[in-house]
Amino acid sequence: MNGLLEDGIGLMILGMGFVFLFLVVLIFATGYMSRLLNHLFPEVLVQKAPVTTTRSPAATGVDAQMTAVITAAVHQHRANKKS
Amino acid sequence: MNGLLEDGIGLMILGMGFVFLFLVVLIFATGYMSRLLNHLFPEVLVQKAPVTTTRSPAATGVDAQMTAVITAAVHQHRANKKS
Amino acid sequence: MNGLLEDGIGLMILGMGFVFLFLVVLIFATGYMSRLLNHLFPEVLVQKAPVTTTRSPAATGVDAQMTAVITAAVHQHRANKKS
Amino acid sequence: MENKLLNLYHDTGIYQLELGQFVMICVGLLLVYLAIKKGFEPLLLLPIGIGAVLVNIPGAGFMAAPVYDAAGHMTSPGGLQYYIYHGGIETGLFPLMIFMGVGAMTDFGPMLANPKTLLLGAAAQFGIFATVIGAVVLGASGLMDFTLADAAAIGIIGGADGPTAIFVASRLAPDLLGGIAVAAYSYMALVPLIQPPIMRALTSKEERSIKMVQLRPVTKKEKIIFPIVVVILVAMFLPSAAPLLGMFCFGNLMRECGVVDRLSDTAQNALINIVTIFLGLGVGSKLSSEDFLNLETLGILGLGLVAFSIGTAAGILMAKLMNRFSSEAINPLIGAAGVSAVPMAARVANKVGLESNKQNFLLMHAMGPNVAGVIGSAVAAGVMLSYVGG
Amino acid sequence: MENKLLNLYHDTGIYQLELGQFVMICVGLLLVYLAIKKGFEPLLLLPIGIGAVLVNIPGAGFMAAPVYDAAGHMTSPGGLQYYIYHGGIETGLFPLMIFMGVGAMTDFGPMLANPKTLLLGAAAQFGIFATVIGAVVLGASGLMDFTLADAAAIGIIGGADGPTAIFVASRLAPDLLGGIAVAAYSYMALVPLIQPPIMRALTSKEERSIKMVQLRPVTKKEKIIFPIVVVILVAMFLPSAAPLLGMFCFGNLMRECGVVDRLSDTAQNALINIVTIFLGLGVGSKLSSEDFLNLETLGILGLGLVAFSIGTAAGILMAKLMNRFSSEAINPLIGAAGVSAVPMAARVANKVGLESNKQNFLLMHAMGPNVAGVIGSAVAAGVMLSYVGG
Amino acid sequence: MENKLLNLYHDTGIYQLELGQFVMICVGLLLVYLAIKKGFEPLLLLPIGIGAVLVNIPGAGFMAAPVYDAAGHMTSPGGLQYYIYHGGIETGLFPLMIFMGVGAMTDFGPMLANPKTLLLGAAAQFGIFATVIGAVVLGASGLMDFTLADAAAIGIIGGADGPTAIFVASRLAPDLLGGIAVAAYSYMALVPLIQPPIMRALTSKEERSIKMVQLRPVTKKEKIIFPIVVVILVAMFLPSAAPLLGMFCFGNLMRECGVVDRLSDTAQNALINIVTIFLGLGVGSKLSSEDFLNLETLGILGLGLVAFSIGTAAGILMAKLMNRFSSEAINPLIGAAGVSAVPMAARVANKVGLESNKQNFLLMHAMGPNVAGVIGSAVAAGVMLSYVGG
Ligand code: NA
Ligand code: NA
Ligand code: NA
Repeated sequence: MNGLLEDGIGLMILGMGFVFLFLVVLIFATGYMSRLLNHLFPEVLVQKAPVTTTRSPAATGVDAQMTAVITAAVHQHRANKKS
Repeated sequence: MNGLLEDGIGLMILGMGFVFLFLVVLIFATGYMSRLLNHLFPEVLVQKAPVTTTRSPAATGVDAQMTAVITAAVHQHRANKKS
Repeated sequence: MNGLLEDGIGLMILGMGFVFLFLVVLIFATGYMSRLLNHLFPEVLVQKAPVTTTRSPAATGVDAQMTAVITAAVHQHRANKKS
Repeated sequence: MENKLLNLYHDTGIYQLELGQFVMICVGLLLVYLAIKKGFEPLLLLPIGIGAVLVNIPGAGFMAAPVYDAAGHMTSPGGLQYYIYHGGIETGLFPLMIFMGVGAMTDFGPMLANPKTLLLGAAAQFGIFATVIGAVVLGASGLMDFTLADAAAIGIIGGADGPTAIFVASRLAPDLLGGIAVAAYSYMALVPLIQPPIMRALTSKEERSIKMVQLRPVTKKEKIIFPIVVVILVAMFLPSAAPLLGMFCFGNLMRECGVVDRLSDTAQNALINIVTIFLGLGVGSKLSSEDFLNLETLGILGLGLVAFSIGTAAGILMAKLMNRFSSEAINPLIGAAGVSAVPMAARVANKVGLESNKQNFLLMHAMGPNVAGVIGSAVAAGVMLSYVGG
Repeated sequence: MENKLLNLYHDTGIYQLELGQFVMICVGLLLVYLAIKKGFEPLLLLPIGIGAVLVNIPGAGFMAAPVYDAAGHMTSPGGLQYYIYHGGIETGLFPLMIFMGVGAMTDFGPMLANPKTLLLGAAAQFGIFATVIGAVVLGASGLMDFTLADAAAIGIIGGADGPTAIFVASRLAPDLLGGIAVAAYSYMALVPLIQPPIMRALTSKEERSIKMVQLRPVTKKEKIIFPIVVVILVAMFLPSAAPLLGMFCFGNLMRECGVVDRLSDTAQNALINIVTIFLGLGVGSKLSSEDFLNLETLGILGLGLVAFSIGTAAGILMAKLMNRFSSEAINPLIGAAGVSAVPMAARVANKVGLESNKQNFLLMHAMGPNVAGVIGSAVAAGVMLSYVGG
Repeated sequence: MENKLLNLYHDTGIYQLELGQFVMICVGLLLVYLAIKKGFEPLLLLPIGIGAVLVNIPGAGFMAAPVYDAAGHMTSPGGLQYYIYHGGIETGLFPLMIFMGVGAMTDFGPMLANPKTLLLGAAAQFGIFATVIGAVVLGASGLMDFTLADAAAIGIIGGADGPTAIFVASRLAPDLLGGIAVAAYSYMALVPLIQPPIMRALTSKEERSIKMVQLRPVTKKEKIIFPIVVVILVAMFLPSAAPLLGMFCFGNLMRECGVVDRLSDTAQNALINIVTIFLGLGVGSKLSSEDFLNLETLGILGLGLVAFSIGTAAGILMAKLMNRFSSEAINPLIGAAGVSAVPMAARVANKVGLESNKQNFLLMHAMGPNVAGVIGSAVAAGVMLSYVGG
């Protein structure tokens, strides 16, 4: 029974230790990676999150097809509104 | 051989009996459920069949995005038509 | 060892022979099929590649719904442009 | 070298093809033709037809079982249809997944607005059990080699519901699965030809012109609770129908509950489409010449037609009977929709109704018995599995 | 004939239903209610609830094992949930596929902009290990029958990450899988109720009002390299976490690399939806009365709640500790998001923050520790699998 | 406790990693780099690369076989790639499903408009068989350890068709599967580099400027009947090619028949994407150091390049030969598209053609031999499976 408790405490110490160790290493690795990348390729910034991945290709297709048409319609709308 | 025929007739009687029994019970259960629900929540009516479930989320996303734009365009269209 | 080489050469001869045989037969079969079909049903031509298959039904549904609306908007747009 | 050439020749279909295989390839191509050109339930009959062609190519090994050595390592892989059939059809997984998808596509609204129409869905199942008697008579007379299990599986064709028929046949009569599935889907496609004459014969023009009161609106809550009620009743009265109706109601609950739209959407699209492709290929694998080219298949096709016709008639007659006792008139044509064959049978009822009265739209009224018929034949399937298998 | 009728009666649920099954069906319906009406993680709890109902229908055979004769032919097919559980959950395939899909839906941008928040994701895992001690104490005291493996599996509830919990439980304590999965998803749904009081108790109004500096933009290249870095670190330091984190990073790489959008799209939609349906049904199959209706389940539910609370507190306290040593101030509320429960916990941090300062939007800042928590609990899972299983 | 710590250390990759595994992880990362940065067939090479990384993490158990006790209960679950490889690749299921999806994406219109181009697709398969001789010579000379089956599997790289190569290799030389798949996809990605010099060397500027007559329109009926004709010819002449070509034609029929668009759509999207993810991970599992880090892999890579080059040359020379006998001139550049590598090789033909004549668009003309090459290599695969396996 005491063995069980001991094992549990061992698991806690090892576990939290390892979690912290791993994530601290990851902090340094990530930071180093970012500095390295931003040093090597200074200007390439992500302008926007890649929204498109969550859309199906089909829907995107529709989007592409219609954008021109709708843009025209909206411009028209605005133009009329102003006048 | 006669055993087979007997079994078949038994299956028919039991089968049709059970089908009717089950569906009659279901009629009462359904009727009771509906009365109970409409008594407890009197006004909540489904205005329209849930058309959206048959659309993919992606397509719906497109829909949502475009509705405002298109509504504007259509209003515009109608306004122009009248004038 | 020599058996292996022999087998390889056998495979090459048989293989290329069979590939040519099969595709030559296919040329004749295809040609015959086309002539037969175009003779039996002379006018039915594919006007356009079946683009729709690559779209999801959902997207197509959106398309159908919107086409009328957008067509109207575009006609309107053009009409206004001319005037 | 000449040896190898001879081997290659011995491997060709020309050398190996047996007459039975040739006939079955033609049957497969006929199904493909009916699917494409005649629009016979193409989603199933096209894969079934191709599956029948592929399984009958001699030496192609589409149904070959994998071979393992003593240590359990695979020495020869199995064929595609072997894995599909044993993994998805023999286990019952594919029909159940299809049924879940069908549940997610089913709207019980019209039925909930008029629950009495469940009786029509019950009556139309008479086609199933009358056919069982027919098959049993053929078996008892020694004309054909049908056991009670075979008879039950053949009867289910009258349920006019593909996945239910495949599920029952895979459990009670796997050897007849090919014929039963082909008959079930073919007759479902033939509903517009089979039903109207029966409908006209059993009803007067006045009856066909009966206008029904407009359906009341059904609340979202009713639609959500209904599949749960069905599952509870199944659990209490007929657990053997629980696999079919449980998955059906699960699908329907995903559809109606409104909080898992992405799951419902997948159940209705990607998942059901994937399973349909494989289900068709797997069913087609049972269209081998040994299983299909015999007198029994003729019996199945004949009895299946009888089952449909009796089911249609029983639904109509039940509607006429109900008119004797009920104040709200029911157009007996919608009784024919009780066989299921969703939504074809409901459309046929609508069309025949319009012939008598151009303003009488029966479609929504017929959807009630139509979906009730799905429940009805699943219940009948449960009884059969319990009675025959237990 | 009477015999058969009696058989049919003996097959009904009314005759066979045991009290335990009845209670578990009610538990299943309760989960369905919570999913639909209360919005408790419906994507999982709805299928789990239905799965619990189905598996407890007596005689329906949803968990029946298939029977084969001596020649290897199936004489009786298995039940749907048998195939799902043994094919997808016992093997670990389904949780890993879900984890791949979650990876494809995760944006590490906010975390990469401020990697220090990884520490918050580490601290919040203290809930896991504190709970292990709790379970071990209950086990050592003889109050409940928990082994070290059970304790580890229960602790992982505090990871607030469904697939990780299911993966660990399926490996360390399959009998407790039902209770653990239900607890994990329920508490994730209850995050908006569980966390705020703890957050308010451990922070002052000034601390809750801390404005954080805007996150720097993160380049596409960083986002692409990051999952590869994680995989390499996992390979070097903790291979037992490689299944979970490997699939997670694979999904994330598909998302970010920009050249396999169609795969990423499928991993995020069709595939994860299909697997979610089956995962739910499979987890539900472990909600049998023998496995669930006992004192241990109460222990799991209680300890799970403790795990969440301690994890929340540890995250907050770590944030306060970091403020002592760091120049850039951290709002301690975002520490609570370190438990994962993506994205609910981050939203809660945002909401509680807005109570103190209407202009203080913490959402993006909280997303950092939030996704760090996913990595943290996967690492914790790896340690447990290595320590307990090895 | 120290014991456990030591265990944990012994579990780490740092402790366990062997040089071969390290090298293979680097190879996997190289494939990922080529996929993302260089656009080398990313849909396959990205999952293959990640699969190679994961399978070489020591102690992660991605290829671990499941362990069962005497009663058949699982005592230790298998790894993800174990299930994928043995379930989907060893059985041949995944390549066949991919081939069905490719069939559903293929338009045979340009080939039907000019069936003579099938000859170009035949000629280009010479690369396959010439390579077989090369491999056999290396084997017979004792330089490398290639059997006839190995040689055949290596030759199929010249077919420039991924699923065909994987299908053949999984049946004839599973140990070489990793190298063969990597070579096949890499060289398909390198088509724009490999082919143009050969194309320029074997043709004059006049030949490259040849304008071809516009393709006649092809009717829908022809497109529907064509896959059926192919299946019938395969059934008659080469049943061993029926799995590949049967599924390919089934997919194409779903595409063209117009009545099962929802199945065709799923075959082209959700299904092929799901299978592609798993196929890649499964192929990657064969990139272990034992299977990959040896002289044979160098042989495979070298011979694969030879196969591509000879196939390209054979296609071009056949086109020049046909110009001797035919009245309608053929631009020899489209002969190079006969290797398949759809649609890359056709685009390369178009591009090289434009260099000589800015107004000469060869793309549609090159699509004919391009898809003919798919049929050609499937036929070649069938001959090999029959000759070597039979
Ligand atoms: Na029915
Ligand atoms: Na976590
Ligand atoms: Na080729």
